Amino acid sequence: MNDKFLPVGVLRKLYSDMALIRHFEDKLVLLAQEKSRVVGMQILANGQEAVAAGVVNALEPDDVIVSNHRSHGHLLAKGADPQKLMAEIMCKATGVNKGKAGTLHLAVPEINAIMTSTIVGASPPLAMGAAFAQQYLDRSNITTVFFGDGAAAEGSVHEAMNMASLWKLPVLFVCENNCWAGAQHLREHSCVENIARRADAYDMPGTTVDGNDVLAVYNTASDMADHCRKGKGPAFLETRTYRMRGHGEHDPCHYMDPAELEKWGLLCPLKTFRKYLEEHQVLPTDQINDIDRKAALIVEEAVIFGDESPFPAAADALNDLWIEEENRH
Amino acid sequence: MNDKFLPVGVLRKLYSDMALIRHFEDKLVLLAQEKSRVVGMQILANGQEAVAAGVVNALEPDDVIVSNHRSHGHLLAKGADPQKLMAEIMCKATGVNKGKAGTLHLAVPEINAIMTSTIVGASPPLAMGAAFAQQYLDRSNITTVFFGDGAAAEGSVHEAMNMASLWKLPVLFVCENNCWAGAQHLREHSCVENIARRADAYDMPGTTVDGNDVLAVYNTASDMADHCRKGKGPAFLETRTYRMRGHGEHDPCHYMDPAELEKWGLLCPLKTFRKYLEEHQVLPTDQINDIDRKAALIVEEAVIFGDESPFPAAADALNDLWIEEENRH
Amino acid sequence: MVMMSYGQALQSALDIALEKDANVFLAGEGVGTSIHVDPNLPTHGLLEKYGPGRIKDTPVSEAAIAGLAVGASAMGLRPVVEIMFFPFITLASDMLVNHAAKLRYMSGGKTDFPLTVRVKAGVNFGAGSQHSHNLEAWIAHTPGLKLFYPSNPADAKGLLLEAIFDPNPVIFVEEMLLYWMQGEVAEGAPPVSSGKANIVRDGTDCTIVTYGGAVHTAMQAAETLSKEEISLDVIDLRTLVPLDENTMLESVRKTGRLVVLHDANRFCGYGAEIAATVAEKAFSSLKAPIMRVAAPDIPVPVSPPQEAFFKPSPEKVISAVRAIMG
Amino acid sequence: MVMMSYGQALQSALDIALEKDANVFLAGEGVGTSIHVDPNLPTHGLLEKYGPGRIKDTPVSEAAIAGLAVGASAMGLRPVVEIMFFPFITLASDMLVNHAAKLRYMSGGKTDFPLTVRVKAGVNFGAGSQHSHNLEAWIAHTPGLKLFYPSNPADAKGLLLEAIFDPNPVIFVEEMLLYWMQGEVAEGAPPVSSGKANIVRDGTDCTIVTYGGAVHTAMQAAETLSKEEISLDVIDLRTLVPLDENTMLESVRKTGRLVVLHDANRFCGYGAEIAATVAEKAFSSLKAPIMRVAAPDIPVPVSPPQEAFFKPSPEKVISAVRAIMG
Ligand SMILES: Cc1ncc(C[n+]2csc(CCOP(=O)(O)OP(=O)(O)O)c2C)c(N)n1
Ligand SMILES: Cc1ncc(C[n+]2csc(CCOP(=O)(O)OP(=O)(O)O)c2C)c(N)n1
Ligand SMILES: [Mg+2]
Ligand SMILES: [Mg+2]
Repeated sequence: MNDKFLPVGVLRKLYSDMALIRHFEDKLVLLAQEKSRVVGMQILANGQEAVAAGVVNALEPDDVIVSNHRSHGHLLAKGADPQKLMAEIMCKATGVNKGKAGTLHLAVPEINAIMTSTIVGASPPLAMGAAFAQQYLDRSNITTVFFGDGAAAEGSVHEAMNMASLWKLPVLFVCENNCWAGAQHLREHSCVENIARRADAYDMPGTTVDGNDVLAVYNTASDMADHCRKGKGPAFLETRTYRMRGHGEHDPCHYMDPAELEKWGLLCPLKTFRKYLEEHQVLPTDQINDIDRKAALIVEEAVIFGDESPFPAAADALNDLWIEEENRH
Repeated sequence: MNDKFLPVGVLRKLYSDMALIRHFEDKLVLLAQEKSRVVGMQILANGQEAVAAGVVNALEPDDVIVSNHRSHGHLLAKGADPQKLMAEIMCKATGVNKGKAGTLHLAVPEINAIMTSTIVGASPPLAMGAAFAQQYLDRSNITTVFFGDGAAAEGSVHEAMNMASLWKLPVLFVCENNCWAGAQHLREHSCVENIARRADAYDMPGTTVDGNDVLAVYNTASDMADHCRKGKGPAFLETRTYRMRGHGEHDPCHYMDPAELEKWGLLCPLKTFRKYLEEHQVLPTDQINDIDRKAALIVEEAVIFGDESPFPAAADALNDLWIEEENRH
Repeated sequence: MVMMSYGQALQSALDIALEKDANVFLAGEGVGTSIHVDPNLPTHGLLEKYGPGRIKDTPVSEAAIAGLAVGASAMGLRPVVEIMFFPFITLASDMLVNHAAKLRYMSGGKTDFPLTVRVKAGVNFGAGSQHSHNLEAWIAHTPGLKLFYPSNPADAKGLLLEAIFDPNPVIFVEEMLLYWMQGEVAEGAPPVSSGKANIVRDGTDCTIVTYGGAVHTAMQAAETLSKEEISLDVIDLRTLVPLDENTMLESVRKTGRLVVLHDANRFCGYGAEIAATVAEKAFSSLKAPIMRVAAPDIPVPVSPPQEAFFKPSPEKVISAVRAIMG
Repeated sequence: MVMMSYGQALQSALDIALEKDANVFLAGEGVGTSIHVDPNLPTHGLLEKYGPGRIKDTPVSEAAIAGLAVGASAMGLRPVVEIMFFPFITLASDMLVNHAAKLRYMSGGKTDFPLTVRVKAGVNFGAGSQHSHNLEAWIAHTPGLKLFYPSNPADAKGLLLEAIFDPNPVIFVEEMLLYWMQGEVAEGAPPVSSGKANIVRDGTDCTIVTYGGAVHTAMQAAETLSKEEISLDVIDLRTLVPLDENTMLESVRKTGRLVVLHDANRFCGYGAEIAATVAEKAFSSLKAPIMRVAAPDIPVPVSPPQEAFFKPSPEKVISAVRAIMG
């Protein structure tokens, strides 16, 4: 796995992020079962933690990410405050977006997670626009966008890839291929098994990696981020992984093949990485357990913060649409 | 050129179609210079005649075509009545569409040219839908769609290609790469030089042929039509050609490189094919001249028919939106 | 007559149409296999009955789904496609507006497009404005598209059959919150004509013109006001295109007052058309200003108090009526 | 003051904005190199002056063009993108409606989108309904988007500058037929405030509310009617969102009569909102039914007699006024 000999600090950070994401979302699984505890569909990334952690840790803090409906992991890895994130998922006034985003549209510009769209396929053109600004302003940053295998069928993704390649924009396209788009299996919605096959059609490098292997994700994402950062244009990273729960927490998964689920269950990215850390004596078991405990604690505190926070006032619904003070010319 | 030894009848038909298209559109060049003789932009395919003739002659009469804003050639090759076509271009009541289509939206269902859209990129999804019907109804026909290199940047084209490939629909995608999308050269609007490179991304066969060589177009289109007809799914044919006039007749072509234009002028598909027919003694020169004369005559008659036809009544504008008599269940 | 839910009524209409006409097929994201198992959902069970040749799960490609409908209908099929939620209709809007609506006209009547697009509407799911955004006014402003929007199980069934067998393109809006609403529905295929509004409550003091889920808001308001001896004439338009002008105008001529109600945003909403039509054609009967009760001009919020604030309530209808009862 | 055309006024606004703020850039199909050479076209000559880094010719990808604007504006740039013709806005509508309009709101005010989308409108080019289709009512019905629609060179310049430096997303409609219209325009950057209608003719008998190219239709009608001693108050709204309700209501309170005029289709058009607002807020001043003069509810035809039939004429305005002058 770690053939590039990454420093322990990086490995620890990768595991910590994955642990936090898993604990955070496992908690949401429980909260979603209670009426009125969280608002709206809970769309979780159980099984996909290595993608969020691996890609985001390969980025600079000033790099931008644009996410989609399955965003909690991306945002936590990028450094979003778990308390304000949880409060937002509960639609509370103390949430990152004052309760106006909810779980699906989280925007955390303070950590350069400038936009999240739940319109499938919309994130890539948004990211392309952000990357255009980076190039225009001569910044050395890149924009990374997360989208699914399902999203790859939306025309907007292709328009964005063509424009990004044509103008050599610093966009890292990350397709989280988790084998599902809602209740449609990859083979039912895509004419190709590996979405990275599309990269060549836009004259950009494209690679498919094991999305459950956080080091493979991290290393490839690092190389690709470097490519983008050097002004060589966009790159396309497909991460093969699996959606271990339903599309959302309201989904009974009746259409999923238990054997396939079981197969991927054995490939759990956290278990695999923990085993690696232990076997290679990167981290002793008790330190790993500490990381897990700490993650659990952070999540508990986030839930308390969220629970204790008030909902926004009803009439505040009228605010935030327009910027009132105008920047006069 | 003719390494497949096509019958003389086919070769004659190919030349006749090309001659008719050239004469028809050369006449439109002149008409467009006169005020009020034809209506709207005249978007012509001078230099691209081999694509229309080569592809359409590779089809069965019951095969369907869906065309775009540069459609006259496709429709003439498919067998549209030149008089009614010219009358329609003049927006006359006797036109194929009662003067409601004009030059840009010609629909001639009697020859299975069911739709034309001037929304760039819209024809491929429409064609995909028509091909779905052919598959659904278990017909042995295919649908061929014409679109440009510019159109290849529209997301709808990609959505259509994915769906067509996924469902193995009988669509022949014909990308007429004429090096231009309006005033933007291919290299300014596309990140790849050959659009056929996209075919693999949708797991369908794709080939780029010399679009000025009518036999190359015809032969490849025949093979691909065969592929589609046999239920093997869609295919992608890119024809490299050149737009020898402006985007439309109102375009002074100030942005075009005279050297590039001259280079392609030498490759005129009609001249090349005429030379072939003469050199290989397929048709004696006087027969070829006869074909040209006949084409000129047909066009003259079409113009007279159009000129003598009345405009539709103003209030007839209110008709044809809805089908009134309802097919009750 | 049998009792069934709005969702089952839709399902029954789809079932009848599929049974009756081999040219009817369904397509959309999850219309075959869904992430939901609720038997009240319109497409539940149809894949099992009709198979994947006629019930087509599609990729996530709204433009292609609409293009499929336009292209297949031009060839004589009767596609019934689904665009999952109303805001996603933006992605299909070129196909619907520039093609489904216009191509017959521009062909001089030669090519027909007997397609139906089912789309789900609704506020109050906590899903936010990328899932909840009522755009019926967009469709209504597009000549060439019909627009049906049933408020109860009987109409849901009748109008969906009407839509599918209408030779013109129809956008069919389903009110998600009503999927579980029970009501009496005729067996077989009871035709409900398009362009025929339903007077769901007879009254004399003020007319309420509304449609879809808001009909129930109006009925609650009417119930409350009846206790104060204010009697409302409540009109459920059922089809927004074509609009039954006569029923509406007759009612206003009788009551002299009009409140228009819908869940969509107020500014340039469908209610503006109703008000404008009445202000022209029944002006002399009007005794008071025409009021509109609609959502404020903001995106649909996600948080529960703000979502509730957004949605027009019976109370807001009551205030509007009281304001013009003078 | 200098005389210039509407197109040159737009060009001058773009030039000033590009000069003044390095974060302003232009993008669209042919905004740099165009198939036209007419100096009256808004983007003429700007590529030569500002270079391809700031004047971006794009692929034919309307969703990506709009996405470029949304994404780049979120990063602090001020994109001015062009969607060539109004019906093509359908292809950009997801980006504009579900993103430009909503993302600031949903971010709780954290992310801003100071973008401008220029779009060309116009009937009478013989290009047909896939090129000509006035959809301003769609935009106006989308909370979060401003909508400007100037009728003359001075407003064209002032409002385009206003749009570009507005911190909110603005859809800016250009009336193509007016590109060659001459008028006096202030030098420099004269601000024209949004939300401030223009009373282009003062009258006492009937109010005409209109905007864009139709302002000139109204003025012709007013000229003719003045010979019969009927005096029209003609209001050019200039910005449709925000709407200057007061100017309009004051006029109707003065005249007691209202005719709304626009080139878009009548049903659910922007005019319905004007009529509905007046029917609520100036009801007691109204002496006659509110009339709307608009295009019939069909796609824009191509053939000359039918296109002329489609477009609202001064004669139709005159008939409407006469009908309510009683
Ligand atoms: C434009 C659009 N169409 C449909 C949907 C409904 N929808 C939400 S998620 C989803 C599946 C997306 O699959 P994928 O892109 O693979 O992401 P995943 O859910 O697997 O993470 C669909 C169809 C949507 N939100 N937006
Ligand atoms: C959706 C859309 N965007 C823009 C246009 C304007 N337009 C008409 S033709 C054209 C260029 C198309 O280029 P291509 O597809 O290569 O076809 P060609 O004109 O070269 O035959 C453009 C941009 C349009 N008609 N539709
Ligand atoms: Mg997926
Ligand atoms: Mg081209």
